[in-house]
Amino acid sequence: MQVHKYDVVIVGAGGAGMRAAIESGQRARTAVLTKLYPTRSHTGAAQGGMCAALANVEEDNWEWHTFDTVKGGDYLVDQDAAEVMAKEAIDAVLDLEKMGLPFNRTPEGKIDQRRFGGHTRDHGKSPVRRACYAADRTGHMILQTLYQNCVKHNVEFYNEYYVLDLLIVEEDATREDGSAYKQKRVAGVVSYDLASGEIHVFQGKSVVFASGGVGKVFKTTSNAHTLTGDGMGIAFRRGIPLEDMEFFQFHPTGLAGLGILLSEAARGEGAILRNSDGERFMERYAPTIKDLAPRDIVARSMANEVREGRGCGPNKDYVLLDLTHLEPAHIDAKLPDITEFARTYLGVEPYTDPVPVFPTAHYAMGGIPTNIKAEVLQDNDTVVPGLYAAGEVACVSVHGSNRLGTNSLLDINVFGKRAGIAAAEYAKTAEYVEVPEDADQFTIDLIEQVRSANGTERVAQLRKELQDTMDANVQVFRSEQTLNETLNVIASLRERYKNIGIQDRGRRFNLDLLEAVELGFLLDMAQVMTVAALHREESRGGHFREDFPDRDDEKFMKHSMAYKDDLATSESVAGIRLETKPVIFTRYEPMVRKY
Amino acid sequence: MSKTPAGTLYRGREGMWSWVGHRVTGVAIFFFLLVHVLDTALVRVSPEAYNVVIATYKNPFMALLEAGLVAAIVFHAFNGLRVILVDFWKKGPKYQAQLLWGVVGLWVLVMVPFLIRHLTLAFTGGH
Amino acid sequence: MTAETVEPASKVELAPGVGGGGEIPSFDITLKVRRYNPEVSEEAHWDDFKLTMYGTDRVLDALHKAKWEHDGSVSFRRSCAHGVCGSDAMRINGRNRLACKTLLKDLDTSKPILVEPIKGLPVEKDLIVDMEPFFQSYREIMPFLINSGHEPTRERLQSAEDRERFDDTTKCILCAACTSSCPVFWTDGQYFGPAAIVNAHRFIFDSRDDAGDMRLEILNDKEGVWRCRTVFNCTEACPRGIQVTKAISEVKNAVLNRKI
Amino acid sequence: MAVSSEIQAPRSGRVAPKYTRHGSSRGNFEMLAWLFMRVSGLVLVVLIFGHLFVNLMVGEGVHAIDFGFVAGKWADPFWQIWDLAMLWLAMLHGTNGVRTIINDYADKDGTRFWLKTVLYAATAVIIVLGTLVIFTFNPCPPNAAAELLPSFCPAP
Ligand SMILES: Cc1cc2nc3c(=O)[nH]c(=O)nc-3n(C[C@H](O)[C@H](O)[C@H](O)COP(=O)(O)OP(=O)(O)OC[C@H]3O[C@@H](n4cnc5c(N)ncnc54)[C@H](O)[C@@H]3O)c2cc1C
Ligand code: HEM
Ligand code: SF4
Ligand code: F3S
Ligand code: FES
Repeated sequence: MQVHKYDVVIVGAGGAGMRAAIESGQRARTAVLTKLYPTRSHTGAAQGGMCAALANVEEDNWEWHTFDTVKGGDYLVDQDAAEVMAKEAIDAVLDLEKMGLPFNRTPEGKIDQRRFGGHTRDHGKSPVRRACYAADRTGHMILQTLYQNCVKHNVEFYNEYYVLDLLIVEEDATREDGSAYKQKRVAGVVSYDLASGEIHVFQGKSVVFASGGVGKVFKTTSNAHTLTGDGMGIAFRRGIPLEDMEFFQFHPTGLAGLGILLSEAARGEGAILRNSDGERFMERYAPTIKDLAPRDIVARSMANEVREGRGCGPNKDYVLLDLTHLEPAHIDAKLPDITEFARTYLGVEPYTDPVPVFPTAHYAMGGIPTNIKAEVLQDNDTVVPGLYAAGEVACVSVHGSNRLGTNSLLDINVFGKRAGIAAAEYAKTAEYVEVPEDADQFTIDLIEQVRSANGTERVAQLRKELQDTMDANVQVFRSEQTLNETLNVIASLRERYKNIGIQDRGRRFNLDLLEAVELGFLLDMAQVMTVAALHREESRGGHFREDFPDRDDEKFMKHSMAYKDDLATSESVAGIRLETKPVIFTRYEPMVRKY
Repeated sequence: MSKTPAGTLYRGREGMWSWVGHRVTGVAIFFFLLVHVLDTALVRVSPEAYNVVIATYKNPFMALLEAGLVAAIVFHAFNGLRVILVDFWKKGPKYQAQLLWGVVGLWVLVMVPFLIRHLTLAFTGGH
Repeated sequence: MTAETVEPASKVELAPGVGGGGEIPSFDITLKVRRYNPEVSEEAHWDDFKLTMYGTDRVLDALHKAKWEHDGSVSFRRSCAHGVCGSDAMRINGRNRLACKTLLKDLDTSKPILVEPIKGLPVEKDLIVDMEPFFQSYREIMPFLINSGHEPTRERLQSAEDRERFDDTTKCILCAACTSSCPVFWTDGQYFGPAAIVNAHRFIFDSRDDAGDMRLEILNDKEGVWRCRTVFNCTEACPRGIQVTKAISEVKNAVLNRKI
Repeated sequence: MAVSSEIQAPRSGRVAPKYTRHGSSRGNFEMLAWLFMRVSGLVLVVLIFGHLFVNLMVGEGVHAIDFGFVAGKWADPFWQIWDLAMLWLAMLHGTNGVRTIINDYADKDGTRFWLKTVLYAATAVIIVLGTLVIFTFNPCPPNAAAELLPSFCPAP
């Protein structure tokens, strides 16, 4: 067993992981494990912007930002977390600027800001310019800038090391009220070196999970091939609950058929959605802010137009994003990359022709539950000492049931930083938790089992079937019937997964093997998502149940918590236990959400 | 580590092929220059020696070689100017391909009259 | 979904057939992949895959199809699938491209499509090369903002023009398509390479940075900017459309102007 | 706890030896060489095109070249300087160009060293020889046949 000892071990080198590494690397011995070269992380795909109430171009303050976040998340947001995020947003942006991020500038030389869906002045009066941006490659610039600063601070990266297990030790403990429980403690992680096929154990006093999202459970998605929910899956398998997994965001403007994202910035800059009759249909659904309504509403409106027969194209299965009334020079200056996507991938010239778009699976609101210090929770309020999570893998929850555009790049910076500092501070005083004797056995078995798998099922085929059913049944519209159907499909896919075969039996860069391992995580996560969706019999934010089209605060103003529990069943699925967790309110009472 | 498999030839474009041309012509001219200085140095030995050697330049075969050499020098010279423009003119990098076609054009413009005169002289044999 | 029926005020006439449409054509291709796996053999060889593909498919889709339906051991890196992460630079029909940005219909599909690893870096397996030498050069040019002045409480100001000055080189995704297309880099791998220079350029011309001189000194090395012979392969290869040779040229002139 | 076997350094930073740069070259030699290529190139355009034109195009072209022709030119200090400049610039320019090419393609340090030694030696010989020839040249060598000499030579 190869054991590396570090104070802090960070899993993932996207925005959240590297932001944490910059803080932790300066305070404690830190290793960053990442399955991709850091600059390949999907944070780099983010386009539109990162919001903060800088008030550089018009009046704004963090309190309005908090309100928008809470309302945008359909009141399922933990308001203490939203306050922290909105308050610290300003420093988060300024930090990045000082690290060298080349934001676009106002004529006075300040950081420029633009509009984004759901961000308003004075509690919904009108759209506000709050998103700081660098053309339409804000995420790219954030990722590059963070990587640059990691290079500056000599952060130790282990590139192409797949973390496949989390080492958790359980101790008997008693609560204040005298009841007994198992306290989880973290000892480290187990990783698989892609280049050599070796297993390495990383012992750490603190471990930070920042491994990003799980978009690949869907077929049409803006997410990278590598976003397979590993972090969530690993934690889940080790008994950490997953919070609010039923909430997945579908971004309105994915390139039709491909899922590649056209940023909301396009609508921020004035683009308009039209149906086959040429109507600006958003005027029907969100009369005040129209095309700039939050994503869940726009995505649903689009799906609705298509359902009612006003879709475009040969199969009437998409709508159009119209930029033709904008000046080409303006488009070039503000949206160069995304217009290029339209040209490259669909052969549409956005200057003169509207672009075919349809909602695409985009962002997991749910994830590993944490508090505002980024500490991971093993239940509603017990912290796992030394274990942290930040970014898309985590659920703080600042996004509630629907994330506002630009709040994620903010999330990764605010909570990434918090996680980094907290992990390093914790490591200063804490002792190592001993690594169990056969800590790597589980991973070795997992790998060897897949490596020798010679069944008849193809991984790619199973994955495709999973993605197809998720797209058809667990997308913008869901119902008891579609969800149950999905659970059946997943159950049969799980059976077939036991009979997979792979062709590459080598040790060096065995990606065939890894795709099979990743499929295991995808199946787990799809199941958790579907069970959680079935459980929530209401419609809220990104989760829309046709059989329960209204929000039901009475029964469901709470987070869902899914546990792996071999003895439990929920919604007739063995091994998953669903519980709930109260939502934290500070200043905003739930209201009807209208735009 | 592995040895890099040779693979196919890289399919460059104007920039790459002009560089290949520049390099090849540069070396060719260099070697010619070595010889040329040596033969010219014969003027120090005796007029007879020089004239004997120089006379060999005057047969048609050498005339062709000489034409090739001039072609090389002219290309190298014009492309050298193009490289200088790419380095120092703000718009040079943008128009490098067009500049290359300019080089080729000029090269033809110079070479055609030169060849006509040079080859007629060579084959009609002066004197 | 409940919707109030407000008639959209802004309705436009759409031209017929607008926004694409029609059947997506399908066609057959032969994908020729250069295979190399030292665990099996020290020799590289070519494998042919006959595939039916569609008009919107990219080379990456073809590689996936080959891997997922024919031979699972075909190995290549990829992540974002739309040209922003820089994982899948490879040599396609003899030129460096991102597989995810190269549409099959833009290639000559009547002939086999050749896919090879990028040149000049050690091949690890199939299309995967060792990127460490590449990142080493990147790290050496100090790719981070260095500002010795006082930390302002707010953002540092920068005019829109000053910001524009280095915009082009901020687009780099470190895919190595440029460096591995450069004949000078192929020779001995010692040349810093265009990508490192592009990233130095991004800071040298950033008005907020104070360490331009240090970077210019680093690139004044014998393996630095002067090894560039303006071959332009880098510029042609860059999937982000960065004017790489121009950036190198600007750095050369900056070194010159500082010295003379 | 299980004893850990050898702990490997992270892969980041492990660079194949071929690619590591040994020390940096101080000074501006490469820059000056680069600049010299351009400046000398510009001057050479004039010198070489002039040279070619006079030697190959004017009058009978290549047929006119003989001892008399050369001697006639070098009697004039203008052509002496012209050819001298051309010799030096072209040789230095060409030598530096070939040096670059050797640096590019010779992969062993030893080969590189020897090739360059030969190159510099050849260059030195040629430049010295050429210079001597131009300056010590006597257009009317004492015991040569008169018809080979330029017309301005005094009859022997
Ligand atoms: C197309 C697109 C556009 C977007 N635009 C915006 C926007 O404009 N504004 C906004 O606020 N948000 C936007 N988002 C959302 C936002 O970009 C992401 O949610 C955010 O970047 C996630 O960052 P992260 O650090 O959590 O994860 P990622 O950046 O995805 O990084 C994940 C990291 O984890 C590593 N990893 C994963 N699994 C493992 C494992 N098993 N072992 C080791 N390492 C592992 C990966 O290598 C990677 O380094 C967008 C998202 C997409 C897809
Ligand atoms: C006629 C006018 C000439 C001009 C304008 C010219 C210009 C140039 C320039 C600008 C370069 C640098 C190319 C680069 O850095 O990429 C160069 C390279 C070179 N030149 Fe010349 N040159 C001329 C004549 C000559 C002559 C007479 C010789 C031979 C003695 C010669 C041999 C070379 C060689 C060998 C190179 C190196 C090529 C390489 O590195 O690829 N050149 N020339
Ligand atoms: S400059 Fe272009 S080709 Fe080179 S690494 Fe950057 S993005 Fe890739
Ligand atoms: S290909 Fe190479 S030589 Fe210069 S212009 Fe590009 S770096
Ligand atoms: S897969 Fe990301 S650039 Fe091609």
